[in-house]
Amino acid sequence: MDARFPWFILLAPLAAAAIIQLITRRSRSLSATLSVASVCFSLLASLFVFFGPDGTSEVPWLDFRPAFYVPMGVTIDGLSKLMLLVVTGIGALVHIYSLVYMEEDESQPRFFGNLSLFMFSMLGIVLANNFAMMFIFWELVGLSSYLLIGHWFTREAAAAAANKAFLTNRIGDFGFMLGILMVWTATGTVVFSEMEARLPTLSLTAGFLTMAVLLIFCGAVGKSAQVPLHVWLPDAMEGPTPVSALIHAATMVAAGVYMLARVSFLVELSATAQTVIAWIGILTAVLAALMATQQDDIKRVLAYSTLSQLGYMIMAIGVSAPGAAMFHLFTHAFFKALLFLGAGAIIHALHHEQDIWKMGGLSGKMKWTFLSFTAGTLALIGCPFFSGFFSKDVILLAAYHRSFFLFALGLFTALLTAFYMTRLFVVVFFGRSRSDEAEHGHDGPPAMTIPLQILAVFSVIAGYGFIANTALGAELTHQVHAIHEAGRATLVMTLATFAFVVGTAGGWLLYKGQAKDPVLIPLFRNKFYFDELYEALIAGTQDLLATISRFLDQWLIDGLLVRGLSGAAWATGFALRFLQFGNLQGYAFLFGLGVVTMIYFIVFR
Amino acid sequence: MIPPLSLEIAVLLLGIGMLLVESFSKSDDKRGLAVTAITILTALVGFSFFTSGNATIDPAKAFYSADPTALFFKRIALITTVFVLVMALEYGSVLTKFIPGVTPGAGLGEFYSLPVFTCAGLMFMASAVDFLLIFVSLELVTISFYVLVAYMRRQSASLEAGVKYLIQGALSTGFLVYGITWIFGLTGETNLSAISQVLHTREIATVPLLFGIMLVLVGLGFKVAAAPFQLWVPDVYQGAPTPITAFLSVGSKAAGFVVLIRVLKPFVAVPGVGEKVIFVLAVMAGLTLIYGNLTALPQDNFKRLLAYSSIAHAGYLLVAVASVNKTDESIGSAGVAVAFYLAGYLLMTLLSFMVLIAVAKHSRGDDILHFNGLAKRSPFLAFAMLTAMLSLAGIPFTAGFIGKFLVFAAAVQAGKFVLVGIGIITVAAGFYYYLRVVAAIYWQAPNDDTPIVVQPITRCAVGVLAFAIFFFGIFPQPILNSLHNVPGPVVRSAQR
Amino acid sequence: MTLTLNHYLLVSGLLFAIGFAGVMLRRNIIIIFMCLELMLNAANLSLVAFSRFNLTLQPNLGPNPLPNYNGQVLVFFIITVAAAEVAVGLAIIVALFRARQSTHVEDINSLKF
Amino acid sequence: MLNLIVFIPLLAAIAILLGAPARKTALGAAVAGFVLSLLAFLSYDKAQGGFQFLSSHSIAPEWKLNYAVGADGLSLLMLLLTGIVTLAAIWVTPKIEKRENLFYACVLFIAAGAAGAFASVDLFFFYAFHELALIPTFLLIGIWGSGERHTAAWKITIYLGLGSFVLLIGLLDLYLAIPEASRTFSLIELQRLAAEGIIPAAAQSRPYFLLLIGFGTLISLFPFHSWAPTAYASAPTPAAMLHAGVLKKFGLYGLIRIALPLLPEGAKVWTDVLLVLLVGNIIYIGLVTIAQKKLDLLLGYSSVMHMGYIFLGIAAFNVVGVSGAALLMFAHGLSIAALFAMAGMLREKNPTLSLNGFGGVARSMPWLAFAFGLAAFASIGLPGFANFASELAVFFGAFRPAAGLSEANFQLATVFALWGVVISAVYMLRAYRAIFMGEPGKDTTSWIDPVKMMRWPVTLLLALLLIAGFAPRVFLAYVQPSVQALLPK
Amino acid sequence: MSPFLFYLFATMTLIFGVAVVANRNPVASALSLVVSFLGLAALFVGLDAYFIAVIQVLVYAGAIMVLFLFIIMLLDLKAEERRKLNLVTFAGGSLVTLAFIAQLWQVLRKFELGQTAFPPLSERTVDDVQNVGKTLFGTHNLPFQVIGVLILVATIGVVVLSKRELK
Repeated sequence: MDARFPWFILLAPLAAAAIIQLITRRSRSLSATLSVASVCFSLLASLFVFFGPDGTSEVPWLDFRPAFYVPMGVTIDGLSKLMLLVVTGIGALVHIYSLVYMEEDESQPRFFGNLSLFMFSMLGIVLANNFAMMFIFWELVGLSSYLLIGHWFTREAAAAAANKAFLTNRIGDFGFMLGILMVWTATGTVVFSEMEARLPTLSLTAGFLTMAVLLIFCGAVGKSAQVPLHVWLPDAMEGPTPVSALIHAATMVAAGVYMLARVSFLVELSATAQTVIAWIGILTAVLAALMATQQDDIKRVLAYSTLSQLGYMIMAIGVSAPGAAMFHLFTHAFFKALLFLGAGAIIHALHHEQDIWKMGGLSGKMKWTFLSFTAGTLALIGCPFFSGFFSKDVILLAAYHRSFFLFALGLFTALLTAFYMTRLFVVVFFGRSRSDEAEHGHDGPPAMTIPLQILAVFSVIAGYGFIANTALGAELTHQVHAIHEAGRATLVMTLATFAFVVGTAGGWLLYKGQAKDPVLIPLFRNKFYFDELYEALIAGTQDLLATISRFLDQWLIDGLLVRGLSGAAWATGFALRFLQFGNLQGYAFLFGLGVVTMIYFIVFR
Repeated sequence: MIPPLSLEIAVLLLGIGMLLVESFSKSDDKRGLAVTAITILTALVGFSFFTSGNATIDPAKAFYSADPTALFFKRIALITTVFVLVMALEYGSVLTKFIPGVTPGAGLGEFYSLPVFTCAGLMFMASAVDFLLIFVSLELVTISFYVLVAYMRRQSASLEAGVKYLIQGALSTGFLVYGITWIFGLTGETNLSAISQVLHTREIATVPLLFGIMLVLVGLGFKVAAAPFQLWVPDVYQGAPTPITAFLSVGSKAAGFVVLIRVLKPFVAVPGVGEKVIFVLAVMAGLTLIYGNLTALPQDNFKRLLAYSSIAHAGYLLVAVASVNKTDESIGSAGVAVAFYLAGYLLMTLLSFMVLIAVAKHSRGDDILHFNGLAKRSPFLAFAMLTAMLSLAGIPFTAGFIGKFLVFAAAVQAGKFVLVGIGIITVAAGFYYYLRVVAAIYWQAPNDDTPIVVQPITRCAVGVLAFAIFFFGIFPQPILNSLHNVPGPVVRSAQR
Repeated sequence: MTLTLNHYLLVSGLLFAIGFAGVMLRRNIIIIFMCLELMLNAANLSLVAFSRFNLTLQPNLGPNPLPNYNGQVLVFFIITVAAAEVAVGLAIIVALFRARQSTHVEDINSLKF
Repeated sequence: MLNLIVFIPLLAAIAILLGAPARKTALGAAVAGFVLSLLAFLSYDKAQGGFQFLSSHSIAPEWKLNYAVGADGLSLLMLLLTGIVTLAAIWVTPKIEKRENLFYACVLFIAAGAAGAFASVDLFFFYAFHELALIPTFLLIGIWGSGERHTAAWKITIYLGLGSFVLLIGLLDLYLAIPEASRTFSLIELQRLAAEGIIPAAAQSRPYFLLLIGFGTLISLFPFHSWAPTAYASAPTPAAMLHAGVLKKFGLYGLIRIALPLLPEGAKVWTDVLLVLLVGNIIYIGLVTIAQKKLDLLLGYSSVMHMGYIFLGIAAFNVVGVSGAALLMFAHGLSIAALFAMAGMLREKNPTLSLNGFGGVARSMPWLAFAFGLAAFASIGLPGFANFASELAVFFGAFRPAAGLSEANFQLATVFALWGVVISAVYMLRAYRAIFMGEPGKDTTSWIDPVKMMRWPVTLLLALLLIAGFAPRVFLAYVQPSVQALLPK
Repeated sequence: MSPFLFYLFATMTLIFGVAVVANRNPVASALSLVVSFLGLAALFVGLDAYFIAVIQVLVYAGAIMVLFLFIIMLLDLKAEERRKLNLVTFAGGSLVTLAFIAQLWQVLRKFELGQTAFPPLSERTVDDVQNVGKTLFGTHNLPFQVIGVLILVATIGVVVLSKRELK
C-alpha cells in the first residue's frame, strides 16, 4: 500500500463538504448521499489502513527551512489506527442515523456538509504528524463544532452555545499554541517524531518543561472540556443529537486525550505537569458526576457524564497511562455514542422532548432503543463484563499505583456514575408515562435502530481482549498489560464492582416510581454556579475592559489627543486672530514690540 | 545675445508706451492695451533665455547682477505680471464700479500700465546687488503698490487697505533705511560683494553690526510677510483689488525673498554673526509658520484665507532661508528650494486668485461659502481650484509638493528639526484650510445654479496654470534648468 | 569734550525713537505720516555722520581724505523717495478722508480678523 | 506591463472625468488591471528572482530622479492584491445616484495610486503615488459617505496628510543620511547600498523613528489609529475596501521595503517601543472592538487591530516573521475587503448597520451568511484561510526573533498577540451571531440575497483566501526570496 | 563743528521732534517738524555735507512740509479732540520706545570706533556738490534712473488717486 493512501481518508469528507456547500446545496438527497458515501469510504479505507503497515507521508506546507518548517503529513501508527477506526466507525453510524433524524430539517444539506467538514477536521487531528497541523485541524473541529451546535441558528440558545463552545476552545487553544511555540523554541521542530528524537538530547529545565506541557494541556482542557473550561460542553447539547453523539461524546472531545497520548513522550518529561493533569482530570470527573446527578435534560445528563468520563481519561494521562486512557476512549466512544443516539431516538420519538420527567415507561414502547440503551448504560456505569468495566478498571488501577487519593476519588466518581445513570435509566424507561408524547413513543425506522444495535454490540464486547488488543495495537496493549501486572488488580476490580453495586442500588431505590425528583441540591443542579461565575467574570473583566478601552479611545485618544490637538490648533488660530484687530496703531505697536524683542534676543543675548 | 538690462528697459518702455497710448487714444476700450502688454511681456519671458551674463563688471562695484538667480526671478516677475494683467482684464468690470469716471473705461489704462512699472521694479530688485539699488527698486515697487492697493477709491476697503499698507510700509522702510545706514556706516560700503569682502578682511564690532542686520531684517521681513511683521498682510490683501492682491502675494514676495537671500549672504558666513542671523531667521520662520497656518484655520473669507496662506508660505520659504548650508547638491540646498518653491507658489497662488476673481464676480462675494457647489456650476474652474488647493497644501504631483519637498530637505539637511516639527503641524493645518475650499466646491450644493462663464483669455490662463502645476510637479527639471541655464554659479546666493 | 560719531548717532537714534513713538502713539494719520518722515530723517542724519566719519573707520586713508559720498547719495535718494512717498501717501489719505471724513486711525478698522 | 497596470486606471479615471461612461470604463479598467497584474504575477521568473519588468524614465537628471517601475515577488503580491481588490471594489459598487463619473474616477485614482506605489522602484514616486489616493478618499467619503461622513473625511485626510508628511521627513532624513556621493532614489540601488551598510548605525535611529511614526500613522499603528475606524465606517463600500484592503498595506510595504534593509540598527533601537505599540493595537484595540455596537465601526477597528500582527512579524526581523507579515498583508487585504463589501450589501438593507437591527439574517440571506462567515472566520485567523497560515508564520517568527533582539520581550508580545486571537474571535462571533443568527426580526425576513452578478467579486476574494490558505507556499515562493534579499545578512 | 553748536541744533532737532508728537494741533505739529528739519540741516552743515543740507532745507523743510501743511489745511483738520487717552496704547508705545532707546544706548556703548573724534578732511570737501554730483551721475547712474521711474509712477499714482473724475 502506498504511504500516500491515508490522504484519501482525509480528503474524501473534505471533497464531500466542499461539493455540498458549493454545488449540491439545493438537493437534500444528493447532499446526504454524498456525505454518507464519503464517510463510508473513509471507514472502509481506514479498515484497509488498519490492517496495513505503519508509515508517514508528508508534503511541505510552510517551508522556511531551516528556520521553520510545517509539513502537512499523515502518520499511521497504532494510535492513529485506533482513532481512525473509532472516528470513521462511529462517524459512519451517526451519518446513517442522521439520515432519519435530520430528515425533516429544512437545512439538511448544510447539516451534512458541516458533518463532512467535521469528519475531515477530526481525521486531520488523528492523522497529523506534527503539532502545527494538529493545531490547524484542532481549530477546524472547533469551527465545525461551532457550525453544528449552531445548526438551528434561529434559536438564541443554540447561537449562544455555539459561540460559547468556540470561544472556550479558543481560550484553550491560546495556551496550546503557546505550548507549541515553547516546544518549538526548544526543539526547533513541530514534527512529533523529530521532537521525540531531539528532546532527550536537550537539557531543558524542569520549569520550562512543566510550563510547556501545561500550556499544551490547555488545548486539551479546552477541547476535552476539563475544569475550568468545561462549561461549553453541556450547552453544546443545543445542537442536533447526532452531533452530540459524534462530536460531543465520542470523537472530538476525546481529541484532547488523543493529543496528550500522542505527545506522551513529552508529558512524561514533567512530573509536576503530570500531577496537575491528573488532578484536573479527576476534579472534572467528580464535579461533572455531581452535577449530572441533578440534571433533568436527558442530553445534559449524558453530557455531564461525558465530562466525567473524559476526566477519567485525562487522569489516566496524568498517571502515565496513555494506554489506559486510549482504552477507555475506545470503549467510551461506543457506549456514549450509543447512549446519545438512543437519547436521540427517544427525543425524536417524543417530538423533541428532552426532560426526563416528561418521559417514563418507555421500556415497552421502544424495545430496541431500550435494549441498546441498557447495554450502553451498563457499559458506562462499569457493570462487570461490559466494556466500560474493563477500561475504567485499568484507569483506576493505574491511579491506584500513583496516588491513593486519585484512586479514591475515581472510585467515588464510579459510584456516582452508577447512581445518576440508574436515575436516568429508571426515570426514562420505567414508571408511568408522564406526558402525551411519552404515551405515544415508538421505535424509529431501521436506519435509526440498526446503528444502535451495532453500537450496543460493541459496547458489550469492546472491552474484551480479542477486540481491544487488536484495536489498541501492540504498544498500547502492552501498556495496559503492564498496568495489570503491576499488581493489586483484584483489589481494585472488587472495589470497582462494589462502587457499581452501591451506585446502582442507590439510584434504583431512590428513583424507582418517582414522578419528580425527590432530591434537590441547588449547588449541583446549578452546576456549581460555574456559568454565573464566568458571566460575572467576563462582565467584570473583558466587557468592563472593553468599555473602558472604548471610553479611553473615544475620549482620550480620539478626544483629547486627536480632537484636542486639532481643537487646540484651531483655538490658537482663533486666539491669534485677535492680534489682527484692524487698528493701525496697534499694528505699529506690535511691530515695535516685535522689533524690540527680536533685537533683545539676537543682539544682546 | 541680449544685454540683460534691456529686459527692464523694454518693460519700462512698454509701460511708458502704454501711458502714452492711454493718454492720446480716443477709444474707451482699454482691453487692447492689456492684451498688447500681455503679449509683449510673454515675449520678454522668451527673450530672457537669450540674455548674456555680465561677467565683465567687477562685482564689488556693480549695482546690477545678471546672474541666473536674477534672471530666474525676472522671469517670475514677468510671468506674474502677465497673469496679473489677465486677471485685471477679468476684473476690469468690477474695478470700474469703484472708480469715479466719466467714461466706461476710465482709469483702466493706468490700472493696466502701473503693474508693468511694478514689474520693472521687481526685475530691478531681482538684479540688485547694492543697497542703493535695492532701496530704490524696492521703493519703486512699494510706491506703485500703494497706488494699486488703494486704486478702487470708491470702495472704502480698498482705501483702508491702501492707508494701512502705506503707513506700515513706510514704517518698515524707515527701519530698513536705518538698518542700511548702520551697515553702511560699519563697513563703508553699500555693495554686497564689497561688504562681504570687508567683513572677511576686517574686524567689525559685532553688536552694532547685528543691530544693523536686525533692522534690515525687520524691513525685509515686512516685505516678505514674516512674523512678527506680518500684521499688514491680511487687511491689505483683503482690501486690495484682487489682481493686485495676487500681485502683492507673488511678485512682491518673490522679489522680497531674492533680496533677503542676497542681503543675508555676506553675513551668514561671519563667525559670531552668521549663527545669530540664522537663528533669528529660524525663529521668524517658526513664528510665521505658526501664525500663518493656525490663524487661517477659523477663516471664512477666502481672500483673507489666501492672505494667511501667503504668510504661511512665507514661513516655509523662511525655513529654507534659515536652512542655508554648505551642500552644493541640489536636494538639500536652500537656494534651489527657495527658487523652486516660489515658482510653484507663483503658479498656485495666481491660479487660485484667478478662479477667485471669476467666482467672486458671479457669486458677489469672496467667502468660502460662495464656492459652494462650484463643481456643478463650472467643473473646469472647480478642477482648477482643486489643483491650486492641492498644490498649496502640498500634495504630490503638484509643483507645490516639490517645493515643500525641497524646503524640508534643506531643513533636514541643516538639522533644523524644531522647524521641521513645526512644519509638520502647520502642513496638517494647511490641509484643513485648503481642503475646506475643496469641500465647499465638491461636497456642498450650489447656492445658485447659474453656470459661471469666464473670458476666453482667462480660461486659457487658468488652463495653462493648472497644467503647469501638474507639469512641474512631475517634471521639475525645466525649472531647475532655468535656474542655471547661464554659465556661472547656480542659485548659490544663499550659500557661501 | 570733543564731539564723536556716537554723539551724532545718539541724536539720530533718539530722533528715530521719537518718530517711532509718534507712530505708535498718535492717532491722526497725517501726523503718523509726519512721524515716519522724522524716522527717515533720523536715518539721514546717521548716514551723513557715518559718511563723514567714514575716514576714521578706514585706517589706510589716501592722501586726500574725503567723506564717503555713497552715503550722501543714499541720503539724496532717501529724500527723493520720501518726497514721492509723501505725495502718494497724502493722495491716499485725502481720498480716504473724502470717503470717510476722518483721518483717525480708530475709524479705519473695517478690515480685521 | 507595470506601466500599463499603473496607467490604465489613471487614464480610465481621466477618461471618465471627461465623460466616458463611468461604470463600464471603470469596470473595464479594473478587469484589465487585474488580468495584467495576474499575468505579471504568473510570468515573474522566480528562478531568476530580483526585480523584473523594469522600465525607467528620467524625470530630473540633476537629482537622479527617475520614474522607474519594477517588481519583485513582494511587490507583485501587493500588485495582485491591488488588482483583485480594485476589481471587487468596482464590481460591488451599487448604483451611484449623484455624480457617478466623479465617483468612479475617484475610485480609480485610489487604485492607480496604490498600484503606482507598489510598482515604483523609485523612492520619490513610491511616496508620491500613495498620496494620489488622499484627495479622492476625501471626496469619496465627503460626498458619498454615510453617517458622520464629513467628520470622518476630515479626520482621515488631515491625519493621513500629517502622517505622510512625517513619513516624507523620515524619507528625507534617510536619504540625506546616505553619503552625498551615493545618494539615489532608486530602491534597487538603495537595496544594494544597504547591503554595504551605507548608513552608519548611529544615524539610523532618527530616520527609523520618523518612518515608524509616518508609516505607522498610515497603517493605523496604536495610538495613531483613530482616523481609521470612523473613516472606514463612513466611507462608501469601494473606498473602504480599497483603503482598508490595499492602501493601508502601503505603510507596511514601505517598512519592509525601506526601513528593513536600510535601517536595521535603527529598528533595533525602537523595537521595544514598537512591541508595546503593537500590543496596544492587538489588545487595546481588540477590546475597543468588542465594545462596538455597529458593524462598520467593528470592522474598522478590527482592521486596525490586525495591523498589530503584521507589525509583530516585521518587528521580528527574520525571514519567517517578515514573510508571514507580507503574506498576512495580502490575506488581510482580501478578507477585510470581502467583509467591507458584504457590510456594504448589508448597509443597503439596514443603513445604520447597528448590530441590534439585525437578527436571523442567515435565514433570508443564506449566501451572504455563508460568505460573511467565511470572511469573518478568515479574518479571525481560522485555518484554511491565508490569514491563519501567515499568522502562524508571524507567531513562530516572533517567538524566536532575529539575533540581537530581546527574545523575552518578543515572547511576551506573542503571548498578547495570541490572546488577541481570542479577542478577535469574541467580537467577530458576537457580530456574526447578532446579524445572522437568532430570531429573525420583522424586517429581516423580507430581505433577499444579492443577485448572482454581485456575488462574484466576494467569491473571488474568498476563493483566493482559501487558495492561499491551503497552499501558502505558492505565494510565499514569491515573498520569501524578496524578504531574504531585504533582510540584512 | 563746535560742540556748542552741535548741542544747540541737536537739542532743537530733538525738542521739536518731540513737539511733532506731542502737539495736539496738526498745524503746530507740521511747523514743529519744519523746525526740527532745519535743525537737522544745520547738523548736516556741521558734518560738512553742504549739498545734503541744502536739499534738506529745500526739499524737506520746503516742498514736503508745504505739501503737508497744504493737505492739513485742505482737509481742515482740527486739533485732535481729547478722546479718552488709551492708556494701554500709551503705556505700551512708551515702553517700546524706551526699550528701543535703551537698546540703542547699549549699542553705542559697545561701538568703540564711534568714540573717536572728527577726522581731518581734504581740501576738496569744498567741492561738495561736485563730488556728490559726480557720484550720483557717474557711478550711481542706474539707481538714479530708477528713481526717475519711481517719480513717474508716483505722479501717475497721485493723479489717479486724486483726480475727481477720471476720463
